[in-house]
Amino acid sequence: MSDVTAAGRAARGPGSGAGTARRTARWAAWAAAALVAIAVPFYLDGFWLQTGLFAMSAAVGAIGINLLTGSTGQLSMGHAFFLAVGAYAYVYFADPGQDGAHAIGGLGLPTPLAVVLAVLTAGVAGGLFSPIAGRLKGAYLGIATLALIFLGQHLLFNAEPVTGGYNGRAVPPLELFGLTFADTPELVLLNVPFGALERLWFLGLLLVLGAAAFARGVLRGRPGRAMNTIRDHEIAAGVMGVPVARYRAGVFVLSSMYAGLAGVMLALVFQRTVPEYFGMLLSLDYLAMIVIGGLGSVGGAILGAVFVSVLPQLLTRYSGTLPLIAEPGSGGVSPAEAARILYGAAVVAVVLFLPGGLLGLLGRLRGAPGGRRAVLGRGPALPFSPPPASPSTSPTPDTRS
Amino acid sequence: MITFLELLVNGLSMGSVYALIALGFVIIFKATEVVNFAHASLLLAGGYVVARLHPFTGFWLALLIGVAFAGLLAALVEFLIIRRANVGSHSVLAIVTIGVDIVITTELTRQMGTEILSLGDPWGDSVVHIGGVTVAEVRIVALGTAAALITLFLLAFRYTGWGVAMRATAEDAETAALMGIRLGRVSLSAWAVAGALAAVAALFLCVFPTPGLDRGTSFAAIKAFPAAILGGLDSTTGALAGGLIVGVTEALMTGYQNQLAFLGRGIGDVAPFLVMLVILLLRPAGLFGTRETARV
Amino acid sequence: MLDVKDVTVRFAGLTALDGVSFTVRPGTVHAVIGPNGAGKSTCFNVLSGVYRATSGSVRFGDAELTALAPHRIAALGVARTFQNIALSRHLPVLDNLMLGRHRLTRAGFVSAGLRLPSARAEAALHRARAAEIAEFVGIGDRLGTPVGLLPYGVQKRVELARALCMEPRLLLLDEPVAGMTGGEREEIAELVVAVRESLGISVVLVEHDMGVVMRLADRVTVLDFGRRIADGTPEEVQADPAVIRAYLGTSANGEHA
Amino acid sequence: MEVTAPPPHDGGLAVSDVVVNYGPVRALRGVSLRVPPGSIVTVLGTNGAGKTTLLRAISGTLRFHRGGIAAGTVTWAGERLSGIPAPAVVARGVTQVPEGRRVFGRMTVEDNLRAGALGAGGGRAAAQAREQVHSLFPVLAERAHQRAGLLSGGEQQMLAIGRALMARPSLLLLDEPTLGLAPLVAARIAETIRQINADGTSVLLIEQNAATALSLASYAYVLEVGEVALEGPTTELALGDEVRRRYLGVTDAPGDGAGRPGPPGDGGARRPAARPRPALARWFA
Repeated sequence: MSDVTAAGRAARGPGSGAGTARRTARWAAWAAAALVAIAVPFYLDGFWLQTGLFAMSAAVGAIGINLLTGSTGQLSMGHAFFLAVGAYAYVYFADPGQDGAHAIGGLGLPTPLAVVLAVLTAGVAGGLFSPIAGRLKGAYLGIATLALIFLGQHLLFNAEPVTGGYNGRAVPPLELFGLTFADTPELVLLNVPFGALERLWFLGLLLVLGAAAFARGVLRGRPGRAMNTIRDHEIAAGVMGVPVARYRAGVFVLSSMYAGLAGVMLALVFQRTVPEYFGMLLSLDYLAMIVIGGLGSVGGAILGAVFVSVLPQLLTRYSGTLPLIAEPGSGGVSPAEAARILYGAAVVAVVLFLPGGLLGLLGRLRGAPGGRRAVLGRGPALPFSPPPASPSTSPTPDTRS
Repeated sequence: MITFLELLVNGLSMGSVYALIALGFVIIFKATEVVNFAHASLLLAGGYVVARLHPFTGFWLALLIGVAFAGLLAALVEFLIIRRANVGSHSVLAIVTIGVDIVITTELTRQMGTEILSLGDPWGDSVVHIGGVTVAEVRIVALGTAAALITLFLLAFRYTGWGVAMRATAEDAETAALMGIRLGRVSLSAWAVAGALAAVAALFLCVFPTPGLDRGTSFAAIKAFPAAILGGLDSTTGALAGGLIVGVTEALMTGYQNQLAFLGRGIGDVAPFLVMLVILLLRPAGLFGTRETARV
Repeated sequence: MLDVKDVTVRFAGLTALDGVSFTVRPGTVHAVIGPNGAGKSTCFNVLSGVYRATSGSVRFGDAELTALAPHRIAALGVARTFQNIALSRHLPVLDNLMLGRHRLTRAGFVSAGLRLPSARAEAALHRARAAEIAEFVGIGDRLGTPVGLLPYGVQKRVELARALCMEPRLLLLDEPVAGMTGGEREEIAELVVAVRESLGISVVLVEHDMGVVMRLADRVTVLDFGRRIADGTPEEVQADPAVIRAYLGTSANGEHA
Repeated sequence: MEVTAPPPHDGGLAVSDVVVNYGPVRALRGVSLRVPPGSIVTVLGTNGAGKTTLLRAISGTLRFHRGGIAAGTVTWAGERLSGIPAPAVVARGVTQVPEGRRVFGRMTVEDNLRAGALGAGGGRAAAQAREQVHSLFPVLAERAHQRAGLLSGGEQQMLAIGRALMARPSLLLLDEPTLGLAPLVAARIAETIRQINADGTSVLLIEQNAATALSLASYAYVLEVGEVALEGPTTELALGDEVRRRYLGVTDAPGDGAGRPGPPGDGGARRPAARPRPALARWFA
């Protein structure tokens, strides 16, 4: 979970006993988590598998927007648009289409290729927006990206030959190395019928891990440092040789590709794409995820994604036993509404009381290595924080001319 | 030509309503540097109170209470949340307002369900004829009210002590504090005024030809965001110009959508955002916005 | 090597720099001094591309700097420090230094994300050099500490180290000893001398501490009201009546000349 | 003006052992100074010495810079100023003219003055204050309806001072009022400060321009890296070499640590270093 750089590791002393013990503990934790993740499809029913898969898709999308908002300080309300691009592009590339009265286009490409092309298409869409994404910053960009939501909805409803319009489109299942990610043909493993959800579960795990590893590589490497500096001190970044506008646009494209992949995953799980789903609320969900989880870090994005995706399902499942929450359709606070209110409030609460989000809280609970990070961690509590307002003993620009 | 004039008047009327919303949005930004994404939810709250109260209190009292309620709610958001979020960065506060927006909007839409609530306005669907041009009476009222409120506001902004304090704070908060201006009060009053303006705008978003207040109203309110940013987030003039541009564009694109069929149905709703994108491409700080000069 | 000619900068009616010219010869330390508000920081901001000059030219080698964006100027080997520290507070010292290596490294999103061998080798090579520079500046034991937790004096050193990490041909130092104690000032002054001696690069220095200026500078340009009022060796400048007047005010004219 | 040393007293401004931190950065390390009622006291020092921080500690604006008073107290006329917000400080009669003037450039001159009066109630007192300011700076009356941003530097400084006077302060804090002004204009400002003081307002003056400051003030403090390095009546300080050395780096004995307190003989640049100088090899790759 931790996002400590090489420097951080060096500081703790590579050979120290405490360091080794901690590393062992961390490996053990990872191994345990991996075991649990692998075991899940054998024990949980479809409802939870689907919830888990939604969370995985959300995690990929959240990692993407965290690169943009958390690490580079650029707000985007348009994430849902790129999810839609990914989802619909996959369907368009993979589906052979049909002629007739309601002609629907499609290329019928091999599905793995369609996945790759869908992600690239999302990237291209992000690139088309780069003249704005590169020049606007912070909350300004947030309002500008609202346009993508409305434009996206308009296209999804109107470009019927591609999107299927109001009714959306069915999603062709993915076929990889002869394995079809669908309920047929039947497959039974260890006495558990392995349907679409079970099969997708492992694919989802792999994709989340891959997405997380890639993002972490970016963040720890040369681009990540440039992004953080743009967030912390734009002018210094430029003077140090970082082409600021190009980087802003680049991160926007990368973030769009993450959203595209999340969209593909969503489509595969949902098996149908509908326009309404990709509205503004979805974008807000993603911003809520990264704030609740912890801005600027991969682990935070994953935590937040799980929180925001699982909460409504938990409430739905246990609405009978929870006070104040009514069964869906009975007129009281529905689980979905309760969940929205809860995580809306969580966003506010995190900023007010929990700098660093859930990840920061975890760090603090674990003590030791997180202790310092909790104060001034890598996953900063203040993603857009300006340069220290007054680092010098005479902080007003005394020589300002 | 007649159609064009009708569309233009309707567009200006809607535009003046957007301007009211955008003005509040800009006031909050100027006074506290917060981009308030919860603005649409404040508007919804004001409208909702009017809709629920008017059967009991009559329209005018309900409107008064609704406006006061929205102002109070906005002030409460400032006092309980914005002021306490000591994050040192105003952009984080933008995300906080998103959280606030999620909570308020979710609760209100839950209360409304699928109903379409009437606000009980006295104008109904009566129309007036000026020359060959036919316009709904309420659209004229909207234009007049918005113009009056905006004038009143600009006069207050210019001539009262409150206005001086607001402008001083917007320019340089620290120096304003050095002059003895209480920043807390300035910020509280800015939020309250913005909330109240939004509630008035809510009224005119929900009257003829719109069927009434429903879940979609907050989306209509969101069109004021491009109005604010294309004018320039820190400019009151910009908010007015932006509102009118958005209103007129929307009305014309909707009115001529048959001729614009190749752009798809409902292009009117998207048009304001497209205009915003074009303007931002040409002027990243908006039409009247000031570019900050970097200080190192 | 660096040739500043007739540079004028105007902001909304205010003339911050008014036809300023000076030349920095290779391998020398050139100080720009002047009372508060004289235009020194504006001058630095023009040299590093943060501000655009209204008129005039700045030539560095064969390149004309006035038309270039900051990152293009950085690519030519011009590094600067900031008077008000401009580091990423949350990041450890090493990451801040590695930012200085940005222009010398290539890893992009793909190779960093995939951790390609080329990116790892590059990172290791440059980390080693950053550590070397940190050692030189005297912060070798702080590489893992988030910058925000360091005392002010150390943060100023990180600024200097980050600029050195760019392997500059021209180093612009904006008040490197402001707010430091006497002992710290000595050490920083030593460092600047060491930089020039071991790397042979040119240094332009804006500084208020006249002791440091007089000791380090080979040549001094004095600004006042955005104009150049003197230019010469430290001794010449020190004795210049115009300079004394600028610093001590009119009434000091006769007393100290 | 006959003050030789500020005696302990209950009136006036008393800054006692004030320590100020900006996060981990310590900017003032226990500064004490006094401004007796009716006097002009100056604080000198180079950039980064902590002069502006000192004023912020008095006027309650440290919080705008993420700073705070960690120890010590500030009192004016027996009332505590430390720990109360800036508007409350103004209400107690202490007003600061910020460094760099910082007039509200997009507002008219008149509105700037109105802003200055907002902290001290309005009505008749404000009208009276405006008259006083206009008589002190007639140019502000002439330009009442012009945008402040269009004034010249000197006029902006007058406006900044006039704006502060609108709150009818009993203590005026001035942060480098002659900054960037032409000598004649600076002299004019200095004359005004003298007049304001003669009208009964105490003044704490922060200056880079030592000559002006020393000629105005009766007592001076020299700050260095957050500490009072030197203090005394200006009549004594003005002639001393200390101030001259600090400001110009002029050293009477060549090479004696360049005029700063510091380890003597700790290696001047042009002399052999006392200890091995660090070296860095050029980088090739």
